[in-house]
Amino acid sequence: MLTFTIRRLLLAIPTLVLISLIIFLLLDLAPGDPLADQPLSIPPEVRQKMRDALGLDSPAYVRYLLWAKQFFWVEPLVFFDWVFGTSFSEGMQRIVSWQFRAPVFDIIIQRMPQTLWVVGLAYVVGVLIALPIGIISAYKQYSWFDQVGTFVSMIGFSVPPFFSGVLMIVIFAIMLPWFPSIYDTTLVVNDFESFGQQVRQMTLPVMVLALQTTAQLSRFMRASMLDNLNHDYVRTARAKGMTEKVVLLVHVLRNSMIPVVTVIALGIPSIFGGAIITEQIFKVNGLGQLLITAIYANDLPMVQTLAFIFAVLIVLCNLIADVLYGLLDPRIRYD
Amino acid sequence: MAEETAVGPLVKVRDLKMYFPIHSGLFKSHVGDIKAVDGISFDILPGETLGLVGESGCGKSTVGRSILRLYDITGGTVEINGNEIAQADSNSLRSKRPMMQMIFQDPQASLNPRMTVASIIAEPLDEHLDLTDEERLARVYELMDWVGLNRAFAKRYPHEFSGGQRQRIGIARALALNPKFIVCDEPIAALDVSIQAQVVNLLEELQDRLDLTYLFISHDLSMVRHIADRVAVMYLGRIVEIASRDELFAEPLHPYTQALLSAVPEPDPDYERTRKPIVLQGDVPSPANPPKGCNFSTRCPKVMDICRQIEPDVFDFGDGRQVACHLYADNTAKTAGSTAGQTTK
Amino acid sequence: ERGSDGEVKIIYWQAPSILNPYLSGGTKDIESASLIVEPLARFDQTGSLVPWLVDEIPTVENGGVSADLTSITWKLKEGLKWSDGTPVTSADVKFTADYCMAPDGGCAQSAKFDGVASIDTPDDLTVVVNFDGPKPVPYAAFVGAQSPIIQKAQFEECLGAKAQECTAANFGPVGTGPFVVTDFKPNDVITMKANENYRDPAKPAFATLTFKGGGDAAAAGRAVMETGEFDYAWNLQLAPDVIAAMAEGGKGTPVSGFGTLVERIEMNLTNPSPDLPPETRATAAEPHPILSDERVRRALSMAIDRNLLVEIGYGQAGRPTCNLVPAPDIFASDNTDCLTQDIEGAKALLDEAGWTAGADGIREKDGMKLELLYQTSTNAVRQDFQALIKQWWSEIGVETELKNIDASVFFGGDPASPDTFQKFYADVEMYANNFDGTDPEQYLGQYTCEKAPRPESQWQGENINRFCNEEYDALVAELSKTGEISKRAEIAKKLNDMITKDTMTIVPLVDRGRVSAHSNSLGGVVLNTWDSEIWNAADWYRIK
Amino acid sequence: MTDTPAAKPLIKDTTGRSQWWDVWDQFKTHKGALFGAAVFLFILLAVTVGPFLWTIEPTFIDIRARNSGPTLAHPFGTDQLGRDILARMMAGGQVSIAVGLTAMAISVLLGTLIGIVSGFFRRLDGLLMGLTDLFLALPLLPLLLVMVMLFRETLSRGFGPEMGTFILIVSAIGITSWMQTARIVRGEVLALKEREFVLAARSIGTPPRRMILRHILPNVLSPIMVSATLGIATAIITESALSFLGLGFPPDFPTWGRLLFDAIDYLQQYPERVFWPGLAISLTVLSVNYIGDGLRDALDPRIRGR
Amino acid sequence: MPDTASPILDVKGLKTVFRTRGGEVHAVNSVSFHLRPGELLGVVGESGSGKSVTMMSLLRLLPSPPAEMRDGAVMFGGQDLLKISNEELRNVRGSKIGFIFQDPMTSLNPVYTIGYQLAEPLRAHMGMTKAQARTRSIELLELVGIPDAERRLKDYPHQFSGGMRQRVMIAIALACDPQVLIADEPTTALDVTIQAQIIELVKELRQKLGMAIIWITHDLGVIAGIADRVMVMYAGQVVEEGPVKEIFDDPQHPYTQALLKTVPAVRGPRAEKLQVIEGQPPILTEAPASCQFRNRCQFAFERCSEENPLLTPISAPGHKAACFLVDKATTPAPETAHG
Ligand SMILES: Nc1ncnc2c1ncn2[C@@H]1O[C@H](COP(=O)(O)OP(=O)(O)OP(=O)(O)O)[C@@H](O)[C@H]1O
Ligand SMILES: Nc1ncnc2c1ncn2[C@@H]1O[C@H](COP(=O)(O)OP(=O)(O)OP(=O)(O)O)[C@@H](O)[C@H]1O
Ligand SMILES: [Mg+2]
Ligand SMILES: [Mg+2]
Repeated sequence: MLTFTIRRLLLAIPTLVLISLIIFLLLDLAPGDPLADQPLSIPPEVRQKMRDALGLDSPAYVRYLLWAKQFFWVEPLVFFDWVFGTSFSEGMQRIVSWQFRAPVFDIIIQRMPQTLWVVGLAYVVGVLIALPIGIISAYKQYSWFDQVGTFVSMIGFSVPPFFSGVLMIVIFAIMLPWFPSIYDTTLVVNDFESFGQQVRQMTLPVMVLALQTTAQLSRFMRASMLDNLNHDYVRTARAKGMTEKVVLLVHVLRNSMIPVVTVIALGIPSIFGGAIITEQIFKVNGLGQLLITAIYANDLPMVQTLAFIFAVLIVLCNLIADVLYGLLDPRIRYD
Repeated sequence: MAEETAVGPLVKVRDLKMYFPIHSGLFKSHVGDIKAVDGISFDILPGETLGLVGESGCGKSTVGRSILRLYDITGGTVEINGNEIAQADSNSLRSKRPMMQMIFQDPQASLNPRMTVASIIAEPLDEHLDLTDEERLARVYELMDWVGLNRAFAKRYPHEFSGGQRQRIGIARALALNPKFIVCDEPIAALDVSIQAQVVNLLEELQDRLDLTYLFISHDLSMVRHIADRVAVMYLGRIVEIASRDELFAEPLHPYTQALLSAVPEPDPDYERTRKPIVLQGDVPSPANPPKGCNFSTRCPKVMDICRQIEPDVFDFGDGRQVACHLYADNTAKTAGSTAGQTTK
Repeated sequence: ERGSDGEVKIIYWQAPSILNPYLSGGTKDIESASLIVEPLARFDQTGSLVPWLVDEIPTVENGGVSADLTSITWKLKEGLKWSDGTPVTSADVKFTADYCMAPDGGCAQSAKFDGVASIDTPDDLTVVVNFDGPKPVPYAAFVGAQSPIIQKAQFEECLGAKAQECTAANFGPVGTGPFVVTDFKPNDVITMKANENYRDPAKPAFATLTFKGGGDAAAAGRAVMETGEFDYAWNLQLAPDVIAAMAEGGKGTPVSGFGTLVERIEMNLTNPSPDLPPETRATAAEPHPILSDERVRRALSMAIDRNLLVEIGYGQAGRPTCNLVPAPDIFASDNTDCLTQDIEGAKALLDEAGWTAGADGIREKDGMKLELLYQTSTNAVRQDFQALIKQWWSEIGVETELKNIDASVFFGGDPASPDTFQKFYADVEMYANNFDGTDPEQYLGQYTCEKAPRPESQWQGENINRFCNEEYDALVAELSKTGEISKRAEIAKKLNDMITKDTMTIVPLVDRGRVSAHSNSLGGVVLNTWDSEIWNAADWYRIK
Repeated sequence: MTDTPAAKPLIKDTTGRSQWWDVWDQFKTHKGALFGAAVFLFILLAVTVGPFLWTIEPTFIDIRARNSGPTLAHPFGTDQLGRDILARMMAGGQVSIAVGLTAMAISVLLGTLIGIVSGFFRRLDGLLMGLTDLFLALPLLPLLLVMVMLFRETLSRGFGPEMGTFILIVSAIGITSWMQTARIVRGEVLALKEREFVLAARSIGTPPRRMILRHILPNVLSPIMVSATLGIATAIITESALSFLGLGFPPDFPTWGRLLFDAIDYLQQYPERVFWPGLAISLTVLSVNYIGDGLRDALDPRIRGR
Repeated sequence: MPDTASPILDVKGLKTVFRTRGGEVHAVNSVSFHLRPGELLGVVGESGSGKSVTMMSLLRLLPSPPAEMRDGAVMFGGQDLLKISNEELRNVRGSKIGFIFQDPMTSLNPVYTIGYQLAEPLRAHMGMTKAQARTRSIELLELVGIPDAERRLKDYPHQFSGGMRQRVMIAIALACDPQVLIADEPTTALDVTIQAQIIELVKELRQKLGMAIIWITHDLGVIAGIADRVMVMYAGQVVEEGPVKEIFDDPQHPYTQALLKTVPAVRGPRAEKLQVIEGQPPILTEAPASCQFRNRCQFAFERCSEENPLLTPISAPGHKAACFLVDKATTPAPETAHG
C-alpha cells in the first residue's frame, strides 16, 4: 500500500507540472486585463505604467517560470521558515496578487477558515443526512420514504443554488428573521453566545449547500446498499441469528460504504474550491469568492495558484480515494 | 475415436508456458511470475477428444486460452492444423480464428446480455464472412437446428434461456465458422446434472457429424471418462499423467491421479460405505511460488526425499501413456525426453 | 463624544482589495481608504471645494495660487497628528507626491500630478507645488479622495517598484482620518476603530466600524433596508421598484445624489465589419457605412424616450440628459432638445438620408440593410435599456443585434480581445463614464483626433468613437490655457455641444445619480457624489 | 431440444417485431417513466407549438403593461419591461431544452468516448485520466472566456449570431462537463473487460472497434443514461449562469435560466416570476430523469423479459 | 435409525411463493418432511427444484418481499418456526439450527475477519466474552481442520481458498452446537479432492457431535455415501422419499429413476451414450394441479395431467413416492397422515 501510494505520488508530479503549464497558458490566453475595474477616468498612459509595475508585459514563459519558481521553491521555503523560525526565504519574491499586492498564500490562508467551516460543514452535514436517507431508502425500497427521497433529491439536483439561496434568505432572514443574511467573517468564537451566533450565521449557507450534497450522495448510498443487500453474506448473517440492526449496520453498511467513501473522497476538492455562488449569496467570502473575484479582476497569479492548488487536491483526492478503497476493502491490495 | 492411420496430430503443443508477471515495488518492477502453465506438451489427433482434468486453479483454462492465443504466451509452440499459432501476428491470427473456437465455462457470462441469440450466433459470421442478410439468417437457423434450439427463439435474449439452452447458444456460436478444433472449457460445470447429459450428448453428436476435435477441460472425472478418448491430468501448471481413457481410469499411475479418482463418489450406497478415498491434506500451493522439486510433493501421500529435490522426468509407458513421477524412475526403459505428452505412434 | 455610539457597519457589494488609493483607482478601494487617509481639500456634496487638512483653499485672490498660475501654496492645519501620534508635516505631503510620481511605481493617480514640476516645503506646515507651466485649475494633486496624504515614515521604503511589495502599509495605511484599520481581509471585510488622534476630539461617534464587501446590490440593499443588519449600503444599482419595495422594509432609507456620471450610447464612426483586415478594421481609414451619416445618428437618438429609460432603470437615481457634462451647473449646457421622443421625426430624417423601408420593414439603402450591432457590458439595467432601445429602433426601421459582454472583458484593455469597449467591434455601444472632481477639461480633452484607439496605439485611447474634428481639437487646446472660470465654462459647453447635440457622436441617455441606503438609526449621512461617498463618516452618529 | 409448454408464458412472438417495440412495451410498464414522458412531451409541445397559439412576441415591450400580474392578456403576467412572460417562457424553453439536450449529448459522447478508450486500452489510460484531472482542475470561467474570444466571431459569421452562440455555448458546456461520465464509464469498462463474453468475442477475432461498439458500449448504457439525465439539468443551469456573465445568447434572448436569474431580484414583489422558470426547469429535469430510469430498465433485456 | 424416535424437526405442508413482476412463482408446494435426531437426510433434485427455498423458508431467511410463506408449519422444539416472533426466531437461527450455504465464495462477509464472523453468533447466543469467543473460535477452526487456527482468525475470507471458506462456514454453523445442521450444497462449488475432505470432516463431526443434518446436493454420489434417508424434490414438491438404499436400489418415481441414469460413472462399464431427461423443468407460475413431471416422463398417461399425485407409502418401510404408477403398500393412505 505504501509503495503504491508513493508510486502514485511520483507519477502525479509530471501530470501536475503539465497541468500547471496548461492552466497558465489558458489564463494567459484569456481576454481581460487586471486593470479592467479601474475607473475609466484613469488615462491610458497611467494604465500602461500600472501594468508595467505589475510586470504584466514580460513574455509568457518568463512569467511562467517565475511563477513555478515561486510556487515550488519560494513558498515552501516561506512555510519552512514559518514553522521553524528560520529565514531562508528572506528577500525572495513570493507570489503576489495583482489585486492586493499581497502574497497570495497569505490571503488563501486567511480565507481557509470560513470556507472550511461553511462548505466543509455543509459537506459533512450533507454526508450525514445522505447516508441514513440512502440506507433507509434502500432497506425500504419503493416505500413512500424512498419515493419521497427520490423526488427530493431530484429537486436538489435541479434547483440552482442562486435560487434556493435567495429563497432561504427571503424566508428565513426576512420574513422570519431567524438567521442573518450576511456572514460575518470577523466573528471570533470565544464564548457560548458567539458560538450561537456562528451557528446561526452558518445555518442558511450550510443548508443550501448540504441539499445538493445530500441529493447526490443519498442516491449513491441507496444504490450501493441495494446492491449489497442482495449478497449472500447478508443471508449468512441472518442465519447466524443476528438482529436486523446488526445485519444492516454492521454487515451491509460497511460493504456499501466502500464505493460511497471513495465518492465522498472525490468530492473533497470541491470543498476547497469553495461554493462560488453560495458564498456570494451569503457573503461568506471564502475561497470560492476569492477565485471568482480574482477571475473577474484578472488577477492571474491568484487564479493560477488557486487553480493549481485545486488540481493538486484533485489528484491527491483521487489517490486518497484509491487508498481508502484499499483500506476499506481487504480484498484489494495494491502491490 | 482416432483411427489407426498415420495421420499427424491436429494440435501439437510443445513446452507451452504461460506466466502472468507479478509487478511490485515503487517502479512496478517485475518481481516474479504466476506460473499458470509451466511447460506442457501434448498432441491431439484429428477427431479425437482430449480430456484435461485437474483441480481448480491448476491452469486448465489457461492452457485452453493459450492454445487459442487469447493470451500472449510466454514460451513454447502451438501448431493447429499445420499453422503456427503461438507466434502469429494479429492479422494472420485473425484469419486462422475460424478453424479454432472455444466454448466457455459459464454460459451466462459468456453471452453478451444485450445481444439477441441470432446476433450472438451471427457475430463470427459477420467477422469473417461476407454474407447477405438472408444467407446469414439461413446459416443462423441451420446452426440453431444443429444444436437443438428452436428457430423461434432467434430474437430472444440470453437471460430468457435456461442454462443448458444458453450453453447451446455458445456451442452454436463456436460452430458457426466450421472450426476443426474446439476448446471446451468446462462447458458443463455450471449446468445441472440432467442438463449436463444433454450438452455432452450434443457435443458428441456434433463431433461425429462435423468431424470435430475437442480439448475438453473439466474437473468432473466421470464426465471426462465418458467423453474423452485420452485424458491429461494437470497439477499446478504441469501435466502429471496422460493416458488413454481406459488405461487411466482402470489403473491410474500418478499418486495425484489416484487420489483424484478415489475422491469421486459413486451413486451406489453399498460401494460408498466401503470406499476409502485418499484424502489429500493441505491446499494447492500457489503457482507464484511452486514448491521445489515435484509440484505435488507437498501433498503427495507417497512422497520420497527425492521428490522434494528434483523435478521428476516424464516416463513413457508406451501407447502414449506418460507419467511424471519419481516412483516410476526404475522403469528405466521407458524414459522419454523431458517433454511429456507427445503421442508416439 | 468619541466612541460613544458603538459599532457602525457599512456594506459595499464590491469588496475593497487594497487600502492604498495610489495603487488602485477602484471606487471601492478609494472610498474605503477615505475613512483612513485624507486629502488636503475635498469637494462637498455641492461640488465646491472645502478645506480639509488645511485652513483655507488657496486661490489667486488669497494669494495661495501664484498670479501666473504656476504654483499653489497649501498651509496645513496646526497640530495635525497621524493616527500613530506623530505630527503631520509638509514633508509627508511632499513625500506623497514623490511616491506617486516615482517611476515604476505604477501609481494609479499619477494623472493628478501631471504638470507638477517640484514641491517645496519651506516650513513644516507649508507646501508649495510648482507646475511646469500655467495651471488654470491647480486643484488636482492632494485634492479629493483619489489623492490623500500618506505618511512618509510608513511608506518611505515603498518608493517606486517596491510599492507593490509593501503589503503591510498598503493594507493598513497610517492616516489622519477618523478611523484606523484593525484588520484588513482583502476582498472581504475591514474592521476599523476610532482614530485616537483624530483632530476633533468628539469624533467619530462610533468606536468601531465594519466595512463588509462582496455579494450583489440586492443583497446589500436588503441587509440595510429589510433586515437591518447593516447601517450603510453603497450604490444600489437596482430597478427603482425593487428599491422602493425594499424601503418598505422600514429599516432603512435610500438616499441619492447626482454627479457627472452619464450613461450614453457611443456611435462608432469607423467600420467594425469583421470582413475588414485587422489593421484597418474600426479605424479612421474605414468610415462607418451607416453611422458616418449624422442624420442617421440623430434619428437614432430621436427615437429614444429618455424619460422612460430613467423611470425603468434608475427612478430617483437618474434623470434624462442630453449632455456629456451634466454638472456642475456652470459647465452644464442647457441643451434639452433630445428629451422628447420623436419617432416620426426620426423616420423622416432617415427617409431624407436615403434609407427607405424595405419589404421586411427594415430600411435599406444601396442594397445595404440598416442593421446595427449594439453592445454593452453585462448588467441588468443595461440589458433592459438594450431591449427597450432595440424596440424603438425597430419602430423606425432599424434592425438591432444585441450583445452583452462581461464587464471585466469589456472594460479590460486587453488588446488581444475583440470584445473591449476601446476596440469597439460593434456599431454602437453603451456604458457610463464620468470625471473626477468638478473640472471637465481632461474629460472633454479625450475626444481629440490623436486619442482614437487604433492598432498602433495598442487600442489604447479614450476617443472611443474615433471622433475627429480640427475645430474641436483647437478648442481643447484653448481650454487648457484659459484660467478664467466663466470663460472655461463657455468653452466646455461648446465642446460638449459639438460632440453631443451637433454631431450626435455621443448620445447621452441618463445622468446617473448614486443611490445608497442607510439605516434609519444612522444619522449624519450626507451623500456626496463629487468625492468619497462616505466622506463625512466622522460626523455620523447613532440616532437614539 | 424440446420446449415445454409450461415455459411458454415467457415468450412473446418476437419474430416479426422490431426490438424497439419490446423496449416500448417495457417502458410502458414503468409508471414513473410514462409520467415523465408525458410531462416532457407536454413541455416540448408547449414550447414548440405553443408560440403558434400564443402569438405575442417574447421580445415585444408593452411598457404600459409592465409588472402586471396574471391577467387575461398576460396569463403569466409581464416582466419589468412589460414583456409577456408566457411568451418568454415558451421561447426560453426552446433554447433551454435545446441547449440542455445538445450539451448533454456532447458531454456524454465525450465522456463515453474517453471513458471507454481509457478503460479499454491500457496504454492510453494514464494519459486520459490525466486529461480528466486536468479538466476537473481547469477554472471554468477563463476557459469559457478564451473559447468565446477565439470562436465567437468565427462562429457568428459561419452560422449567424444565434446559431453561432448556440454552438459555442453547447460545446463549452459539453467540453467542461464530461469528466464525471468518463470516470464512471471507465470503471464499468474495466469491469466489463474481465467478463467472459468479451473473451468470447476475442476468440472469434473481433477487432477492438467492433468489440467496443458491440459488446462494451451497450453494457455501459445504464450509467451513461444516469449521467445523461443529470447532465441535462446541469446544462440548463450552466447556460443560465453563462448568459448572466454575458457569455451566452444575446441579452434579449430569453432562456429559462436567464428568466429565473432576472426574476430573483423581484423574488419578494413578484414571486410568481421566479416560480414559472423554476418550475419549468425542475419539471424538465425531473421528467427527463424518470424517462432515464424507465429507458434504462427498458433497454436492459434482462429486466425487460421479466 | 429407529423409526420410532420423535422427529426433531417436522415440516408440514410448507408453501412458499415469490411475487415477482412477471407474476407469482410457486417455488415450494406443500412440502412435508421430518428429521429425526442424529439422522442425515439427503435432499436431491435438479437445479430450481426448490431445495434451497424450502430450507430457507424453514428459518424465514428469504427476503420478503418477494418471498411469502403461504402455508404450513415448521415444528421445532415444540414451537412453530413460522409463527414465533422475530426475537424468538433469532434465538433459533444460528444457535439451535445451523446453516451452511450453497456458495462459500460469497457467503462470508468480505470485509470482516474470519474471527469476527465466527465470534458473532457465539457472543450473541452464548453470551460469551470476547476472550471466550476467541478461544472457542480457535477450537472450532481446529475442529474443521484449519491449521494454524489462531493466526488465521485475523485473516479475511479472500485469503482462504474455497475449501477453507466452506470449512469456516461449517465452523460458523457449528459454533453454538446446534441440534440441526442444514447444509445447502456445501461441496458443489468445490473440487472433488476438497469435497472428499469436507465429506470426511462432516462424517467425523457427526460421530462426535451427534447432530441431525439435512444435506442438499445434486450429486447422487455424495448422497449415496453419507445419507441415512433421501428426499427427492422436483418442481417444488417432494416426489420420493426413503432410506438411502431403497432409493438407489429401487427407485420408484420415474424422475428418480431417470436422475440415477443420467450420471456417468468412473467405474464399471462405460455407456456409449448418456441417458438424458429430455425437456426442462416447468416454470412454477401457479400451484401444481397435475404431475409436474408429466411432460418429461416416458410413462405419462392421462391421469397425470389431471391430478397431482400425492406422496404415497410404498411396501418398503419409510419409502414413499408421488406417482400413480408406484406399487402401493396398502390402500392409498391420505398424505396428510404425516410427511
Ligand atoms: N489474467 C491472469 N493474471 C494473473 N493470474 C492469472 C490470470 N489468469 C489466471 N491466473 C492464475 O493462473 C492460475 C491458473 O488459472 P486457470 O484459470 O487456468 O485455472 P483453472 O484450472 O481453469 O481453474 P478452474 O477450474 O477454477 O477454472 C490460477 O492460479 C490463476 O490465479
Ligand atoms: N428471489 C426469488 N424470486 C423469484 N423466484 C425465486 C427467487 N428465489 C428462488 N426462486 C425460484 O424458486 C425456485 C426454487 O429455487 P431454489 O433456489 O430453491 O432451487 P434449488 O433447488 O436450490 O436449485 P439449485 O440446485 O440450483 O440451488 C426456482 O424456480 C427459482 O427460480
Ligand atoms: Mg477454468
Ligand atoms: Mg439451491
